[in-house]
Amino acid sequence: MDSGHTAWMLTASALVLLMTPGLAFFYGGLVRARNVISTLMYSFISMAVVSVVWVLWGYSLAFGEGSALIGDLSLFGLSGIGIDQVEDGGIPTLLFVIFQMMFAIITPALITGAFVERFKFTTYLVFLVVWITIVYAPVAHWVWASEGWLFKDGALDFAGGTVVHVNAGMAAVAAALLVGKRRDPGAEPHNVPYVVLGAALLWFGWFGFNAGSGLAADGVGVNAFLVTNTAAAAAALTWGVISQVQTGRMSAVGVASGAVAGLVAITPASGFVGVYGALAIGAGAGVICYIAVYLRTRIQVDDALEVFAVHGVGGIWGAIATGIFAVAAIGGTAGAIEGNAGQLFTQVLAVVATMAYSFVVTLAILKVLDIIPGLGLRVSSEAEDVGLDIAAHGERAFVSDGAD
Amino acid sequence: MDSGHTAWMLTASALVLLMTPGLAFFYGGLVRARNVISTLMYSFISMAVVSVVWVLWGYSLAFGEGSALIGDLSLFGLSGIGIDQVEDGGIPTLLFVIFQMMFAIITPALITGAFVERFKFTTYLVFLVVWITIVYAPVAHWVWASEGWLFKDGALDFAGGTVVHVNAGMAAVAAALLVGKRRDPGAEPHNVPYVVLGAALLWFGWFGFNAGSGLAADGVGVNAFLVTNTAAAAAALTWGVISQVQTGRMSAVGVASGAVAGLVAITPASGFVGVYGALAIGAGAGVICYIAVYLRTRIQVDDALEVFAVHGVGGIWGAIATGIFAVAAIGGTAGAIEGNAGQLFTQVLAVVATMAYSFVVTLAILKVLDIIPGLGLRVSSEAEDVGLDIAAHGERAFVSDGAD
Amino acid sequence: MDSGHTAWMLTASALVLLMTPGLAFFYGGLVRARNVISTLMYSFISMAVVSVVWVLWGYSLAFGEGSALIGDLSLFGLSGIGIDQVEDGGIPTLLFVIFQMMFAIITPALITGAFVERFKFTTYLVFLVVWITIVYAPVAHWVWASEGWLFKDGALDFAGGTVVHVNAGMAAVAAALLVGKRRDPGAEPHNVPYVVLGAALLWFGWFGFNAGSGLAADGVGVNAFLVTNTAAAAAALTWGVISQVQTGRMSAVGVASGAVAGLVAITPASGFVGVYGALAIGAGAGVICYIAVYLRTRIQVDDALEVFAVHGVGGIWGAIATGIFAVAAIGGTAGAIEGNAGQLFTQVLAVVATMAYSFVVTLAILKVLDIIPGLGLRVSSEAEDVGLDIAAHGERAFVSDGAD
Amino acid sequence: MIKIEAIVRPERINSVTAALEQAGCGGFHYQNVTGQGTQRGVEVFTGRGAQMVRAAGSKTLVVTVVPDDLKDAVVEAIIGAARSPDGGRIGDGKIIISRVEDVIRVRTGEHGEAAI
Amino acid sequence: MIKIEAIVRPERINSVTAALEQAGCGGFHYQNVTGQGTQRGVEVFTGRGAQMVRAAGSKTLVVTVVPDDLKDAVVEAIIGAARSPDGGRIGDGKIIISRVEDVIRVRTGEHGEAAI
Amino acid sequence: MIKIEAIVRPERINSVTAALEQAGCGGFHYQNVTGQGTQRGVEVFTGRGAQMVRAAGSKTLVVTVVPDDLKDAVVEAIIGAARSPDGGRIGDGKIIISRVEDVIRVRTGEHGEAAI
Ligand SMILES: Nc1ncnc2c1ncn2[C@@H]1O[C@H](COP(=O)(O)OP(=O)(O)O)[C@@H](O)[C@H]1O
Ligand SMILES: Nc1ncnc2c1ncn2[C@@H]1O[C@H](COP(=O)(O)OP(=O)(O)O)[C@@H](O)[C@H]1O
Ligand SMILES: Nc1ncnc2c1ncn2[C@@H]1O[C@H](COP(=O)(O)OP(=O)(O)O)[C@@H](O)[C@H]1O
Repeated sequence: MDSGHTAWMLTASALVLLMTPGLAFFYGGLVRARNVISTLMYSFISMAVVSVVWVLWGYSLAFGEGSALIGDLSLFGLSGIGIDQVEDGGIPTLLFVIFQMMFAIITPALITGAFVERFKFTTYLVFLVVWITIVYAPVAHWVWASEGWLFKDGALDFAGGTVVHVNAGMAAVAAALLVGKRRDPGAEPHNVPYVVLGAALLWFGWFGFNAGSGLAADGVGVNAFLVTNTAAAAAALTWGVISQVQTGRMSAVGVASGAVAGLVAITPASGFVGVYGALAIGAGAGVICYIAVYLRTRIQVDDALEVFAVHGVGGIWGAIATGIFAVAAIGGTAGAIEGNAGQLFTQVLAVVATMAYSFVVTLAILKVLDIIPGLGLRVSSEAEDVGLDIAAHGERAFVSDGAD
Repeated sequence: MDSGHTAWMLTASALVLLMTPGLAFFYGGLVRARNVISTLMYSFISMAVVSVVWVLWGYSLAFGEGSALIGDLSLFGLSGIGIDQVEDGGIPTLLFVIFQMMFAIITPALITGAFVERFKFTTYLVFLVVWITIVYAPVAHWVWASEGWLFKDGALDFAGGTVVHVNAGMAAVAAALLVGKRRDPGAEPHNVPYVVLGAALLWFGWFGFNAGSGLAADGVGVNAFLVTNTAAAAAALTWGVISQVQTGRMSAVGVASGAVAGLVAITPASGFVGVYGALAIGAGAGVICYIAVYLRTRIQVDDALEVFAVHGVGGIWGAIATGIFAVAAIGGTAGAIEGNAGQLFTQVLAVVATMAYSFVVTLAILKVLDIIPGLGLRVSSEAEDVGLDIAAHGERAFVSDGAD
Repeated sequence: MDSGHTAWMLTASALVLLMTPGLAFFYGGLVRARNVISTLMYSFISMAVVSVVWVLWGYSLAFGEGSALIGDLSLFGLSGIGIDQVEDGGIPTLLFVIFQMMFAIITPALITGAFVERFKFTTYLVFLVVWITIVYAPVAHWVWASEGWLFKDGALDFAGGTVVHVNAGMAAVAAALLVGKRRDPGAEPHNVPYVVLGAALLWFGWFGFNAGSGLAADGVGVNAFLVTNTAAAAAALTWGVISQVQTGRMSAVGVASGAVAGLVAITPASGFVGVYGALAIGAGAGVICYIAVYLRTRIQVDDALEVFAVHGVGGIWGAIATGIFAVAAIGGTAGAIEGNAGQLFTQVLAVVATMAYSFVVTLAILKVLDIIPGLGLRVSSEAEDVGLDIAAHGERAFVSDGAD
Repeated sequence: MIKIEAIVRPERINSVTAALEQAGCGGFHYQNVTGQGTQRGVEVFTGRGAQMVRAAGSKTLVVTVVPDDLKDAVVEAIIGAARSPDGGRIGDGKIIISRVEDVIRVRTGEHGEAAI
Repeated sequence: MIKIEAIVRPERINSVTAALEQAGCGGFHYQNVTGQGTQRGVEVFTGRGAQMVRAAGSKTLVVTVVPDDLKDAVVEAIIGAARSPDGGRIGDGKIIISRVEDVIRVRTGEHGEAAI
Repeated sequence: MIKIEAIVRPERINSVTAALEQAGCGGFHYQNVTGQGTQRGVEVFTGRGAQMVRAAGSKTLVVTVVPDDLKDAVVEAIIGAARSPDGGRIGDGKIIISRVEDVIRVRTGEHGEAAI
């Protein structure tokens, strides 16, 4: 066991855990004041539900032996994994379990941006359990488990651009379609400082997300840290500048969204590209996701917090860009620029497979949840008007002394 | 010196330090808007006061040689501890001093939840110094110093369930009794997002608290990290579900409180139990602390933020549960389930001793502070009505532009 | 490569990155509600702009070979720095690049406290690029690069008291002078909890800032961590007590400012002094910076958030105190108390040189930006009245449901 | 001139202001208030979520000054926009009408209806 | 009908609303305001806590419309609940009484006292 | 007595209250409101900053009750302090004047002008 690698991975796991509250505030600031608690809870409760699912059967389905398509239940309850069992690379196996758990926690939380302000909370709890089990676990198995078919195909996804972001992005589209438009969409974000706080915690936590995905405190991890920061910066700047040029003002929410878009896009690439690649991927993400958001606001699908436009599109761009900018000297695999055009095809394959699977299965899950008596996807129109904080959680976010 | 263990313990220390501001926001969101600064400061100032006390005489009294009951002053001002002095295990002794300091900082901050909205701030500063010196230091010595009598008895308290939580919980009862009820108790939390932010920072920091208590980046630490997260999740979920079933709504404050209850309960056990134990301890904490809160609201003791119901009861449950679920293969000691029923007795002994000592001595300290001219425990009724932010700190938490 | 040192430095880098959002909230809480987004963005955007500048030419100018005065462009785009290149001490060179980048990000963000509520955002973006290039990079080179003339002179600046704080403090004076007074200065902080949150994140992140500046997880780093916490605590307490004695109330903003002042003052000393030195430096910072603020409010220079009084004066005090309290047994260099009075002179020289250079060049930069058509330093008086959130960012920080 | 003060549900404020503009009343101001009436308020948790209490509910108060002849049109407009679907629900709000002596436009100093 | 506007200390609002209900006035709305009068406001810090200034204090404005005959009862109720113990303290507040022409209930369209 | 309600720009509130005190009116209360009129409001972003909408602007409502004879002085004072430099800008605000039947001081129970 290498105490240094273990030390870093313990830290990285904590950092990734913190991303979920970060996301909670990022999303929470973007909704109406009467739905902020509800929006925070969609993310926060994922820490509770998915953590339990993961240690029971989630990890086993994702990383247990099994087939090319999904793991088995041989590791149910982490059975047989002793505290001294070590992965090659030198960290305890249980630490790998922990690190992967944090990814499983945030992925469904990302989806919630599509259906905030109207999704039924109790149904969401069930959705969390089912979605992790039959969507997240298999896709993670495809890409990261040694038996996974995309892993065998040589698809590059260093830290989860496909497994986490493309996956969540497509599920978001399915959810937005089925839940339907809000009665009154297009509100002003109610608390911009929360958005900035959330973006800051995401940026901070993403260092664990990407620089931890090598499972070691080594050169690859350091490079991942550097390109992660670089891409986030380039994307934030790009988005901000476009906003400034187009409107004469630089939206703080826009800059924060740009940073997130850059972080999403560099995720799959962070173990394979250098600084120049990171600048290109980040700047590209800023432009592409800005346009994606712009177009989304012109269609009828109410993906309220632009999950697809930022995480879906950003993830797709990142996966493809990995195939373009990969540097053999860094991650061992060359990209199109270094003459390995074939990699591009593998990348696209992984993205398309994930998109199709995630979209179809998520659609199916929600359709079923919708018709199960007592569940159903959407709150009553009264609850939606009053706001989910009161209706679903019996709380008001902000109470001044006498009046509010 | 092992750079890996040192790296992790530096991180863990920083994480535990962050728990105190986390607690500040957790508590701060639960009080009235006119007392939020005051509530934040009760915690924040502990970082200032206790840090100084600790490096001067606190550490020496807790971990200096001395007797079975308390250390001596041989390490006053950390005298004689060079920067190269190393603990067996491989971290610098000064790092052990730092890590332990963070525990000393948060423990009295926990107590403040009992007397928010009415305790005199200047008196509190004196209380901090005295309480750390004659309550915290001895109890820490009993349990963690090699000469400590409970340590010798083989009481298991991996990360401070007894020293920190049971201790603070009983002190809270003493304080609530002496300070008396608020003029107008039972208010709605004024800022739920602060409560969620605080809970998130506590959850995050708790990884350092528990996974750092093995003083190494090794299998035991990793296991502690895993069971900590698992118990927090199980407890948050349990509390939330009970709230949903009982009221038809899932209180965000309830879920956050459940998470904290689970973190408290797993604290003493985190070095000794596995995932199943963690699930049991967490779920148990959710149920037991929920009931404790429910009962507390029916009595006349105004422990405003439920310090005893969550930290006291949660700590007691955790200490006992450690004796039940301890797995020899993990922490070297077997629990009742593995046939070592005797351990249960030792655990109960440690809890009872701590409760008695903490309650009696805290009561005595406060009684004395109450009669010292110029001090006194409670603010004037006018100050309580206007709110402590204005009265004690000369500040208003939130000021809108023109009007407020 | 040492995985332990690498693990710690990855963590330390993330911690320092988090200080910039911490500063954003610390500053953001101190301004009017109508300028909070603008204030947050001055800091946040520095993460975007400076990160890009740093990897392109900033690092090269600061740490590339070159002369005694400034580096060269040999490392433009970090060219030639492979992921396996290791610094002596055992961390990857790219990790050193990252760690130093975080310092470059926060330094200009510190300056913004001087001109909040009136500085033109687009001009600020240009200022960031220029200032990092011709002020920060050279000064960092002087003090930290092996060819730097102050480095050769043996000036002690462990973690950037001079390079970061004195430098930013003087630039702040220059900016305040040129931008001029706000139309309506001296407002009440609009959100004290943000100030406390910011101070907490700064305190937390500062452990990376100081304990990481030894580039290793070793005794020196541990000592730096300890003295950092001790000085912050002593200063917060001192400031708070003075405020209590002078006004009968203990300002939370004052305590937070004291903590920051202590952190600033210990920064250059953290690798050289022990606990007693830290107590002296911290307490000194509390007194000196409190007086500095008190005096500043009596002059006409509208350094709105007291950048000079806290960071400038605190940094100067810290640099000098390093020369006084340095302990040979810790950092290898003796201070005046240990008989090496000469060190004091070197310290003063470094401070004076930095102050003069920073002030003059910053003044020049701003004068030029002021006259460039389309730029200019100050927003229109209308924009200043309405607030920069609406005027420059097209956003309102807080929106309640119906009315706001 | 008369002053029309309408207490409405916060979630209706956008339709109410839209209706006001349609009714030819382009000037108004509004703010959140806490209100109670036949409707006893909303259920909220106190403490850690163990028990619930009734708290007066959030409402929005819209105020506009209009010439007498606009009165009925404006009242109609507000009712139309503020009443809950299918015949209204308890808590939809009230409209309070009172007389105003004069209105002055700060910018010009104009008095009376010219200032509205 | 008359409109009764009472400016009271925020910490008194709960007792005031309770008193209103007792006095048979179950309908009202309130909100926080900033107020100044004989009481010059509260002392607060500016900047980093080096100096203090006086700022107008926080008050709560309660508004209720009642039938004329309820007027005195309601005023008594408010005074009873809002006045500080032992004879009142500066800053306890004011009650402002004015005439209302009409009240309409949004839900039903009822006019006049029936709508209260 | 009359009630003077002035809607002004939030950034002017300090000068307005100062002017009120100068004009011999030491009692008032104010609060933030959202207002719209000839001025169509401010431009703000929605969503992720891709598009902007007009939102009603922030204003501050100042209320004071004064004896009739103070009316003109107070109105002048408010206009002087609230009007934008060089002849005023759209959105500077309105002053609404209405009659008050009685004022009671909670502390003493005094009625009428004595209570102001
Ligand atoms: N007498 C009153 N004076 C002032 N405001 C009132 C009065 N009665 C009701 N209100 C306001 O109108 C709102 C709705 O009134 P309520 O009686 O609850 O519903 P409804 O008018 O449909 O019966 C209340 O929340 C309160 O804000
Ligand atoms: N002339 C006035 N018009 C409107 N509100 C007033 C007036 N005078 C006082 N107030 C309000 O009443 C509150 C209490 O009044 P104040 O004169 O300070 O105390 P008291 O009425 O006990 O003398 C003030 O804070 C202010 O909000
Ligand atoms: N008829 C009205 N009733 C109530 N408030 C009004 C009315 N007209 C305008 N206001 C308030 O006055 C503010 C300024 O009025 P506006 O017409 O925009 O500017 P101006 O008075 O300079 O033409 C508005 O934002 C609104 O708050």
